[in-house]
Amino acid sequence: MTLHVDNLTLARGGVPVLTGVSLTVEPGQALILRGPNGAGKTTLLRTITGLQPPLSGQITGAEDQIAYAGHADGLKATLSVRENLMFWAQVFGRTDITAALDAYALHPLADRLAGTLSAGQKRRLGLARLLVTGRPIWILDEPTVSLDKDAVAQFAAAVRAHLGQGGSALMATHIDLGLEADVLDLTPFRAHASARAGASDEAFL
Amino acid sequence: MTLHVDNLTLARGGVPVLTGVSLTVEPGQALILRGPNGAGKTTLLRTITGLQPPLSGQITGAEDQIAYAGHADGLKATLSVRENLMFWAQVFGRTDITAALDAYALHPLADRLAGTLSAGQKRRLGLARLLVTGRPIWILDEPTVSLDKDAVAQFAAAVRAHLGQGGSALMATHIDLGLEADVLDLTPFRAHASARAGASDEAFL
Amino acid sequence: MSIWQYANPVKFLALSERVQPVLWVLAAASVITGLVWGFFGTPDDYRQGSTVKIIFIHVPSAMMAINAWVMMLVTSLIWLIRRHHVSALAAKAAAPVGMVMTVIALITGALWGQPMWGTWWAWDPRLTSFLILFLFYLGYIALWAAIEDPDTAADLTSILCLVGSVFALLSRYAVRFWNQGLHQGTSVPVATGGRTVDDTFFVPLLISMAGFVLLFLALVLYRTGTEIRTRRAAALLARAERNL
Amino acid sequence: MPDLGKYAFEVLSSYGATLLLLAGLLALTLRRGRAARAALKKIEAEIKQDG
Amino acid sequence: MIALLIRDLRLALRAGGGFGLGLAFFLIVTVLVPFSVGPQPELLGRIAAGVLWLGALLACLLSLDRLLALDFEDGTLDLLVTAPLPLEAVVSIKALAHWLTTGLPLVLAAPVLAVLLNLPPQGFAPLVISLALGTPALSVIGTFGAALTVGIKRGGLLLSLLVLPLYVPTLIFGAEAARRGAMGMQHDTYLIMLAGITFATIALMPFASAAVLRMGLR
Amino acid sequence: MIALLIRDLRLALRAGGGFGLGLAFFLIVTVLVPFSVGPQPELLGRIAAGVLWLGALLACLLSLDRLLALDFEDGTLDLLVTAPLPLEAVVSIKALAHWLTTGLPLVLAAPVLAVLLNLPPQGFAPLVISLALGTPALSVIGTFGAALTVGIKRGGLLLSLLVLPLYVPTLIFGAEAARRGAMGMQHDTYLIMLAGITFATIALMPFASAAVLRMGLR
Ligand code: HEM
Ligand SMILES: Nc1ncnc2c1ncn2[C@@H]1O[C@H](COP(=O)(O)OP(=O)(O)OP(=O)(O)O)[C@@H](O)[C@H]1O
Ligand SMILES: Nc1ncnc2c1ncn2[C@@H]1O[C@H](COP(=O)(O)OP(=O)(O)OP(=O)(O)O)[C@@H](O)[C@H]1O
Ligand SMILES: [Mg+2]
Ligand SMILES: [Mg+2]
Repeated sequence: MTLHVDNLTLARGGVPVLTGVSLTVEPGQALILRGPNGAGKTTLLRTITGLQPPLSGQITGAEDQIAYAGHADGLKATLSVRENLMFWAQVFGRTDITAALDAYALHPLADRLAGTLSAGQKRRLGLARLLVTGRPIWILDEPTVSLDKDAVAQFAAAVRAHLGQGGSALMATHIDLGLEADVLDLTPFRAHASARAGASDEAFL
Repeated sequence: MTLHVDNLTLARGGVPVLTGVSLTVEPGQALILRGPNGAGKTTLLRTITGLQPPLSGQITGAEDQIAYAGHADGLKATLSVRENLMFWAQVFGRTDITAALDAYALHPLADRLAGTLSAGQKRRLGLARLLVTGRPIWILDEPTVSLDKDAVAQFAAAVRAHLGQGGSALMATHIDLGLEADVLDLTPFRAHASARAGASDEAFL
Repeated sequence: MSIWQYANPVKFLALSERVQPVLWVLAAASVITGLVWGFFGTPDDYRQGSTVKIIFIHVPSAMMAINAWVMMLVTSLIWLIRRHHVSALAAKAAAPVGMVMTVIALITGALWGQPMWGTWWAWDPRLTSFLILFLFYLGYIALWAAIEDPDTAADLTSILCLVGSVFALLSRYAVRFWNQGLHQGTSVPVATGGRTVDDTFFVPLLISMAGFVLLFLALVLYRTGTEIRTRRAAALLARAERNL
Repeated sequence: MPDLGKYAFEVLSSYGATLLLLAGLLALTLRRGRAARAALKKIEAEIKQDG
Repeated sequence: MIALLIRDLRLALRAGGGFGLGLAFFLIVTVLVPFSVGPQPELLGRIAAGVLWLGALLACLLSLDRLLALDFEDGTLDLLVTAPLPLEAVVSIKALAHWLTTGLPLVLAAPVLAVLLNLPPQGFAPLVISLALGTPALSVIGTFGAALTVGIKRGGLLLSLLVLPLYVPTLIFGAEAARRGAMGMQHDTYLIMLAGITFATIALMPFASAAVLRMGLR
Repeated sequence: MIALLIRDLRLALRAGGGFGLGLAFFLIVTVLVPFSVGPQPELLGRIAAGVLWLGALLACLLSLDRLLALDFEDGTLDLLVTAPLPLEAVVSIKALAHWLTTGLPLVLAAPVLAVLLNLPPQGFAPLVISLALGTPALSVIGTFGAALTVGIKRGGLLLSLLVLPLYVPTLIFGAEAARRGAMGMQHDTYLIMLAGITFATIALMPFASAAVLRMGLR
């Protein structure tokens, strides 16, 4: 599935943040979004995922194809690691979680409650969740926050394997992931204060 | 103020995590803690800050000297950036926040509500809080999470200035901060399963 | 040799394992004797008719409901001061038993109230303070269940038990101020030795009371053992994981 | 069986409810106790195996 | 969907999950009423049916704020929106789980607490029937309220404020049925109305809840 | 300390801060009572004082869960523990802020709502005085409960369960004073008792709350 984003304009809090963003992610391709803090990476990713509507522009190929991992991991502190993964697997109509446990070396932690994991261990679990969705397009917002070197390598391996199977990935990050991937800098798309981009408060300008 | 930590043993969830940790942080010195996910960095920093008691060992020079910044930033979403900083300044008996706003280039955001900041902007505000405490010892847990390159540089500059004024800093991080600092790897101190370190559940073994 | 050596869970387990068989036999024997004697071997009271037989359950369970809380208060204090795990776990183990005793006293009291006072329930001070005691048990058990870390749970529940005891006394006093009641005064004053109950009822009542005490002790010992084993299993498991 | 007169319901249900509650408590206690014993045995055995 | 239901029930039963707390609150409100209005049995008997209905409503209300807010905070809701489940089904399941863990226990406990408040014997059946018919509506309407307030930090009390007016029709028919039953009066019409409300809300509310939830997550 | 008080008040006044929601809840409970027990004025007059006390108590209770939990979640509490303020002072200030934003408005609103419930005229003064004396105790005891449940996700209902029995003495003396006042009976002893409870809790509870908070944050 190819993800096409065409001439997208986004607002946050009523103010246009990015204008005219176009990008394409082919199967097997990874695309990394860069941009300073507040550039609108999170906003763009959430829009592509369908969590908020764009002001204008087209997104095609996203419907029911996307697995999203944002700043929050969607884990329940009182369920064990295994139960958390199992739940998400079932939601996506699957039952096998061993591959996900393997990929992030979670076997020793499988029966721990998610609430008792360290920051990095939680994050590993959050990333493992992607593997049980079976979705081809991964949308990742700063995936490697709190991860140590080994875990970053596990993550890179998981992404590579995913790309190898015809999946694709779109991610925002500030640090180097050790992945061979295309990079898109969002700075040129930042909206100017005067831009009339169709934000909902423009009627008042 | 010199921070001395002597032969500290720590537990998390009743299980010893680190044993025999000793370290010293002199005024003007920065010390970086390293260790894989789950090594016990967060636990160590919280213990030194006084948020949880150690199993054994001594901590001297910490009393009322420490400014702590953990995974959570202690910000109120419905207060503006300025109000947030002002509150913490007053709690520590100070009133001037311009230096803090300067250091992290927060002036343009000063009247925004903290809840409407992006992840990295929030983090900058959280770090700016350290500057209004006037405390000499900074204890930082993964301070640069979600920061972009510019902000990391601002952070490094703030730390350098702090050290230059006789302050000190102890921080845990997985990435390179571009700071000239000593590094302590926690891996050798990791507790073995059989260790009898005085953990409270040892009575049951 | 001080008794504190039994504060070590392993030593405690060994001791309680030895004591328990005797205790269970005694408890069963006296509960059964007391209740069977009370049920089959006592005449009807001339005023209360056969309902007097309820006394053999009602009074011992009411007594144990209060005593269990007192025991939890003492063990909580020991935990807070000397930090002996067995003490905290004993308090945890006793709470559900105390709650069941409270429920039994409430139910038998209600069933007794219907023929005697013409109502299942009245907002009499004694009854009311018992209901409040039930609420304290509920809250205490819920707090134990809600906190992940066992030591923190022990600390917080201990303080709840202390503060709760003060407020329970206060409520008892307040409730008495609020409503004079129907319930009869105590008829087995241990201190003075005088009593208003006939001997035919008194002996089986005493046996039944002793039975409830023994049953409580046996249950608490057994349940404390269970708690200790659970903690031990968790401790071993946590360490085993660390090895991997 | 003694003759309980018109209060048979009250007396019998008092005894009945009490026995039921005590039996319930006992059963729960024993079940949890057994489970804890078994779990502990298993873990101890596993740990011995691992050395 | 079954997975979601099972997970919700399991979470409710876990430590801190809140199962039984609605029940406890119901009990406590019932117990406090005599303290506040005084212990006269005759007075208590007159207000018993109403107090129990009000207590059940408040207990439902208070457990609403964990219905969606927890899932929102830890990001689960974002992920569920992108999962291959219709959002209408998600909110229905959540309402069902809420009813199973809160409403049903209340229905079962009501007769016991009615004894404490001296409810006349003929009032027991109407009370239980009206609660059994009415509490599902409370859960479904409550889910709508929870969806409305999902992005708001500690929206608990705001949630109460929004939901309470929506609860009024259910409360009126339910409490009136129970009260008339307790006084030995005819009350079938009220029960039928109550059933009507319940079925209508179960059929329609999930669409409103899902729509509101989609907007709130933006 | 002043800074903390001002911040708490300011937060309460901000959007979603919860100021006025306690009041709204109080209002709504009062309004729902006639729906549930039926509209007879004589009956309402008899239970008015009690209902208002119970409503005030519930409104206080429901606002407790935001007292410390919000500060815990965003890490503020960790930072306050390391700040140069004794924790006892912090919890006292928090209780004071809670009273100012919840208890005080309730006291002021009570006479208005009493009209709705047909409270006899001589009952107004005792009601207001008893609420003014009693609500501070509710805030202070509530802070203890909030400290106990601070680490527990959505401890809201558990908090109610723990706090309600602790509220019983305050409720009994307060409601009894108001009720006797409404019936034109002597009620000074009750007010004195109530004042005693309030002063004792204000003096002692902060120590228990601070101790519990330290343990909970570990
Ligand atoms: C739900 C209702 C009731 C409750 C919660 C209740 C509670 C209690 C309590 C707490 C005691 C005190 C035991 C002690 O101090 O050692 C007690 C004793 C007693 N109750 Fe009740 N009671 C209830 C109903 C009744 C009724 C209806 C009767 C009979 C008319 C009754 C008769 C007695 C007697 C004879 C004693 C023994 C007094 C003594 O020997 O100390 N109770 N009950
Ligand atoms: N709720 C909000 N209301 C108003 N403005 C907001 C809101 N959330 C974010 N913004 C603003 O929108 C812009 C884009 O934010 P976004 O979170 O997308 O940035 P980002 O690129 O993800 O930054 P970071 O690298 O810091 O995570 C920022 O300038 C931010 O301040
Ligand atoms: N609440 C808890 N109960 C039991 N064990 C815990 C708890 N919190 C953390 N742990 C365990 O304690 C160990 C140390 O955790 P800590 O958070 O200190 O690690 P860390 O070095 O900060 O890791 P990270 O780099 O991932 O943040 C980990 O193995 C973790 O799984
Ligand atoms: Mg972002
Ligand atoms: Mg950490």
